[in-house]
Amino acid sequence: MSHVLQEKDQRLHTNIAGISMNTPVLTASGTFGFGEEFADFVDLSRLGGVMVKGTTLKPRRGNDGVRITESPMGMMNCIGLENPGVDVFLKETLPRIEQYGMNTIVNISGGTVEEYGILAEMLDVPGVAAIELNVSCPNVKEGGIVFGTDPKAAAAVVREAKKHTKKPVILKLSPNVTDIVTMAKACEDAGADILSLINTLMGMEINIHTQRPTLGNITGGLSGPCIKPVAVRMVWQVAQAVNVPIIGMGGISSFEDAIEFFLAGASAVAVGTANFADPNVTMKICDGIDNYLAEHKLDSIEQLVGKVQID
Amino acid sequence: MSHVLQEKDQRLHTNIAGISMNTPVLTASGTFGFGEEFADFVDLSRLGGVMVKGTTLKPRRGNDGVRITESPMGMMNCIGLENPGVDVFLKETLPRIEQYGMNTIVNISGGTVEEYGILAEMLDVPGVAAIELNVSCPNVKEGGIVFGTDPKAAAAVVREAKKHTKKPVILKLSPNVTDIVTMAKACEDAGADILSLINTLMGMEINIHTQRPTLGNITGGLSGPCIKPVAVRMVWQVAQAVNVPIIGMGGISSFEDAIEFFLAGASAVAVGTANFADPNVTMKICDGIDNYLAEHKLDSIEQLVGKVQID
Amino acid sequence: MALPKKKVAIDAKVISQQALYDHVFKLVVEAPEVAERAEAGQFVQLRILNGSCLLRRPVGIAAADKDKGTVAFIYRVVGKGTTALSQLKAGDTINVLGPLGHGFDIKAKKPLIVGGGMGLSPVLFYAAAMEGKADVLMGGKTAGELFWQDLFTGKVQDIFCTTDDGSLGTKGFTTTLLPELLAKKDYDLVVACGPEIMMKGIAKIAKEHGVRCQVSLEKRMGCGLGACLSCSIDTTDGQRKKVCKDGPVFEAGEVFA
Amino acid sequence: MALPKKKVAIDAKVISQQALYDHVFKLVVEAPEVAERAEAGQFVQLRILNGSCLLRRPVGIAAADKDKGTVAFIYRVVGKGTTALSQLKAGDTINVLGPLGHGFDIKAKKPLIVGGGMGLSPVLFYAAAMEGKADVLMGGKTAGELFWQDLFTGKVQDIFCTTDDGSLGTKGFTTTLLPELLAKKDYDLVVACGPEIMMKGIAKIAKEHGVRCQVSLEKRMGCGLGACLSCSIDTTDGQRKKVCKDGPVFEAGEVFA
Ligand SMILES: Cc1cc2nc3c(=O)[nH]c(=O)nc-3n(C[C@H](O)[C@H](O)[C@H](O)COP(=O)(O)OP(=O)(O)OC[C@H]3O[C@@H](n4cnc5c(N)ncnc54)[C@H](O)[C@@H]3O)c2cc1C
Ligand SMILES: Cc1cc2nc3c(=O)[nH]c(=O)nc-3n(C[C@H](O)[C@H](O)[C@H](O)COP(=O)(O)OP(=O)(O)OC[C@H]3O[C@@H](n4cnc5c(N)ncnc54)[C@H](O)[C@@H]3O)c2cc1C
Ligand SMILES: Cc1cc2nc3c(=O)[nH]c(=O)nc-3n(C[C@H](O)[C@H](O)[C@H](O)COP(=O)(O)O)c2cc1C
Ligand SMILES: Cc1cc2nc3c(=O)[nH]c(=O)nc-3n(C[C@H](O)[C@H](O)[C@H](O)COP(=O)(O)O)c2cc1C
Ligand code: FES
Ligand code: FES
Repeated sequence: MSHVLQEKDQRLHTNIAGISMNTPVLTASGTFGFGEEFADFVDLSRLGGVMVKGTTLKPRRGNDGVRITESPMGMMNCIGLENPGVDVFLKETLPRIEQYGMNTIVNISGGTVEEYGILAEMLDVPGVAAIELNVSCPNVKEGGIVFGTDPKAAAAVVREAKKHTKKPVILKLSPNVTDIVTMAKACEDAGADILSLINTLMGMEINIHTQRPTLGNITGGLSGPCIKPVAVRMVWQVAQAVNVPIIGMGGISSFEDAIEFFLAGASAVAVGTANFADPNVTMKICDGIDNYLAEHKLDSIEQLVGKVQID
Repeated sequence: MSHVLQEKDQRLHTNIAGISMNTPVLTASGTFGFGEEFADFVDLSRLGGVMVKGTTLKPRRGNDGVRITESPMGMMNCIGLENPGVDVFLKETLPRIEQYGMNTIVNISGGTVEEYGILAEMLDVPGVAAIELNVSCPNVKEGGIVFGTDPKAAAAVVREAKKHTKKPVILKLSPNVTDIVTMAKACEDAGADILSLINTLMGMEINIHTQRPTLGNITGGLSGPCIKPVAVRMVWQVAQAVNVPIIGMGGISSFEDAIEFFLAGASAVAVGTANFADPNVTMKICDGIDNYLAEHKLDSIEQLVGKVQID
Repeated sequence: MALPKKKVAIDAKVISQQALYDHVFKLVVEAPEVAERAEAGQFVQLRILNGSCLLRRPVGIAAADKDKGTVAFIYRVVGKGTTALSQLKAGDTINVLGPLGHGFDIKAKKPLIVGGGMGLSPVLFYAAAMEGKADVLMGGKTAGELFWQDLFTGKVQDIFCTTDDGSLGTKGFTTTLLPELLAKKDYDLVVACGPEIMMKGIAKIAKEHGVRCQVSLEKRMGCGLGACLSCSIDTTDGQRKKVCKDGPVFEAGEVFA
Repeated sequence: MALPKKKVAIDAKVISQQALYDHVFKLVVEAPEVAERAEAGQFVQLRILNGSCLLRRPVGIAAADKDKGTVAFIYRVVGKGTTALSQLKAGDTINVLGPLGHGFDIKAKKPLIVGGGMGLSPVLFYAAAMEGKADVLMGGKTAGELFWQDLFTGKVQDIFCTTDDGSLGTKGFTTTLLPELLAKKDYDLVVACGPEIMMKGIAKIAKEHGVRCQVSLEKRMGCGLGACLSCSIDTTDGQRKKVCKDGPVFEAGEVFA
């Protein structure tokens, strides 16, 4: 997974919880497949990492009916964790995507605390750069959301995963909580190496012609530029309360957006929904960050992290 | 405050917790002043009510620095409850606006539970149609937000207000919570006559040129179309759990948006941010709802409330 | 990764925008990289940059001219995205992502194209690709809706029409006339595109006549690249497939029981 | 409520859009209801309907022609709203909300207008309203920035210029020349519009010379109607006022200590 760092990206190289990243720009789980789908548009090895599709122990069919809908400067999805299961991932997907030389971060969801442990252990293999615990996906009825809104449950998931893997463990926080800081601290205390935030906000759309919910699962996860203000606020709050690095995400679609997250306290960022509008957007974001660093006479992204000035 | 109901609005007339409304379209607190500022554009008596600016016991200066900023399909504000205080409201404002023949709903904020009681009692006067308890304004450091995120505290505020006024009491819910339903039920149990939701989501913007927060108060309340999916979802969740009527709001800028809220379970709607883009928008929304009812052969808004079909 | 790219995302210049019928437009753009790669039945994702559309909009490729480097789309205005699309003028720019998905089988010897509504657009490309070997059976509510006749003329051998009101061709649906055509002629493939209910009926009739059938499906799309799983469908063997990547063209038996 | 309306919100037809200087444009729209009501120093809120701007954008009224029913604005392109504004062409429509706020005192006998940058736009209207009675003192970085000279010619008696680099008129700022002008001439009012720091300096000098001074402030705005309290400022007597409703024109002593 090592590869030659491009000359131009000297400034962008970073290291987060032991994960060496050519750039601090990753792609968010569920929006970028396994990376390979974007190989025509993106130099995958230039990304800080690809957070692959949510993976579960057993294959999952996901939700029926309409799965996405557009909202003002956003979209809602209720994919419902469709995935072929961890066995297929390990046997078929992982060997296939190794050629791209990218950091593969596996996003996992479990129905029980134990399942997170089992998944973490199964994925403790070469070719996996880190494990991201999805405790916040709002689309799965059993389990999922409970872990994401209860600090004790989230902490238990982190501990279980840490017990079963030597890979860095990332806990992905849900924004659908009263107090994101308490959630973050609980997960840090439980041993999370990195926190990523935010997952989607829970939303709903009603089709006024059919008088039914648009989405097959009634509600869906809201993502895209519309949620950026909430994401920046939460990253800023969490950054002040914890010492572990943060991967910030939520509505990032330009380098300016990314800079906002760095200033707020994110050590790296992930791009989700914006990949749909422009499959090449991550590369443009890398270039833009590099220019910004140059203009501000900074030689590394670290010099920007958390540097928002509050009077 | 009674006035002739316009012929065309027969279908739109409604009655919520004893408040007779010519139309189910109100204006949201803080976005419509005392109504009078919009008199050149809106037939104020045609509105279901004007939820006037947040009022406190003592005058308040509000926040310093930049108070609003635009975000993707939204805006953030940190006005910080600037208002002349309840005495000035009662002595100067209320007599002045009575001429408009509208339902004046006074939005109040207290620093303590007792303050809500005092305010409720002071406002138990002719000319005030109802009292809306703002326990969710995210811009005030003391008090405010705590009441809005703790079901027991919110319930205490409701009880105190009910004890001191015979007017209908509306509790305005904050969306910045893990479990909106628990909040809603606690307030219903405490005697709230109406629930209104949602207040703003807490957001933040960082100016990447100055590397400082854009807003004087660092964070601000996010409103506008971008939050509509979250608002519709919460109205729908709450409508299923409570029996009191709901005034739905959050991102409404067209009659289609309003219909979504009625279907989700709101008995009336309030328009906020959209008034800035089009000061006449509430009248257009009334007309649009009326057409929709006619097209669907319904003779009252009640026939639409909560009628979203879930398979 | 120096593999040849199968898909591109490029800013394409609008060559022409033409109203074909009520709310139906034909848009021609200059996109040589797409024209070069395009196969009949594939689609593109158009990025409509007026601030109000976050997601791209999928449209089938109606024609591709490799020499001129142009690609054509025929679409109906149904919502805000297609409304904005219809406002583009020659000289404007639009970003085209594609070509996406898999096309129809062009190795057939004597295919019958069956289409209705906007479904007639991707099969127009197929007719052209088959260089006059195909026949087309088109259905519409009234004669007016079958403005498509002119577009297919010269690209197919025979054109059969059905209208709901009998104002042109056979009164009824495409499914009314199809059994007769399959019985009479020696088709080795039915290629269907249109409303799902129509395609289901056609697939059933084709099966009864022992003729292979391909259908082109529609599902709301996010990425168009097989990454987001927005466009999942069930296959008859219990699998999930993606319309954007595994389709939009499927063997009828794969998707209709 | 049959009171005569003081403000309107109307769809106005764009009459012309003209580049005046780098990034500076003049937009003329047909809005008789606004032209009729407009006073020098007032502003409007423009609704930019390209989907990306939720809030209106405030701009001062640079001219109002009651006979022709037109209103003019002069603005600098600084962000997405003004960029979209600059793309409007004759025949397009834009919604204009106004006139808003209070204007300058037009009962002065011999006013001196002092302006810099875009601040010269609302005072251009004031110059016209004063029918040649006013003088203007304008400041800019270089001669080029003082393209405003042409606009003021014929509307004022004397034009005084200062430039940071001395390429036109006095080298320095408006505050460099102001004391001399106030000492020499018999002004009964100074009307200032420009960067806040400039206006503060001017107000101070005017005060020292015992000449009344009005300034025009800017603050980010939501409603423009005095309803949302986005544009609150502190007055010297410890009150809060609204730029949109109580201003944008204030007596200098009201807002600068
Ligand atoms: C593979 C494929 C090929 C297509 N080819 C054509 C074509 O050649 N000509 C043509 O006229 N139409 C075609 N469509 C349908 C076209 O994509 C929709 O009509 C269009 O997306 C509607 O967008 P809108 O913004 O105008 O409508 P809106 O209703 O405002 O769209 C709102 C949302 O719904 C989605 N949406 C709504 N209807 C559809 C739909 N039927 N399919 C996919 N997404 C939808 C949009 O993507 C958007 O997210 C095709 C669809 C697919 C999936
Ligand atoms: C009363 C008044 C009169 C004005 N008259 C003129 C004029 O005649 N000519 C002219 O060129 N400019 C004038 N301005 C400034 C003009 O309103 C801003 O330049 C413009 O709003 C910037 O919008 P944007 O979308 O291009 O910039 P963006 O930076 O994209 O705007 C982002 C946000 O910041 C707000 N904003 C940014 N700068 C300002 C500002 N200076 N004032 C108010 N809001 C701001 C916008 O409303 C928006 O919410 C005036 C401002 C006020 C308050
Ligand atoms: C279609 C779609 C599918 C998603 N699937 C997952 C998932 O499987 N696991 C997960 O943790 N997050 C998932 N997310 C959330 C994203 O990873 C990300 O947290 C969120 O979309 C916010 O970022 P954005 O606004 O840039 O999209 C999904 C988002 C979208 C839009
Ligand atoms: C400028 C501004 C000021 C507001 N002030 C108050 C307030 O004083 N009290 C209150 O309860 N809500 C206040 N709100 C919240 C609105 O009443 C409303 O709940 C929220 O904006 C969502 O509706 P919208 O998206 O239609 O604006 C304010 C909102 C804005 C934009
Ligand atoms: S649209 Fe994303 S997988 Fe098909
Ligand atoms: S802009 Fe709303 S009060 Fe001034």
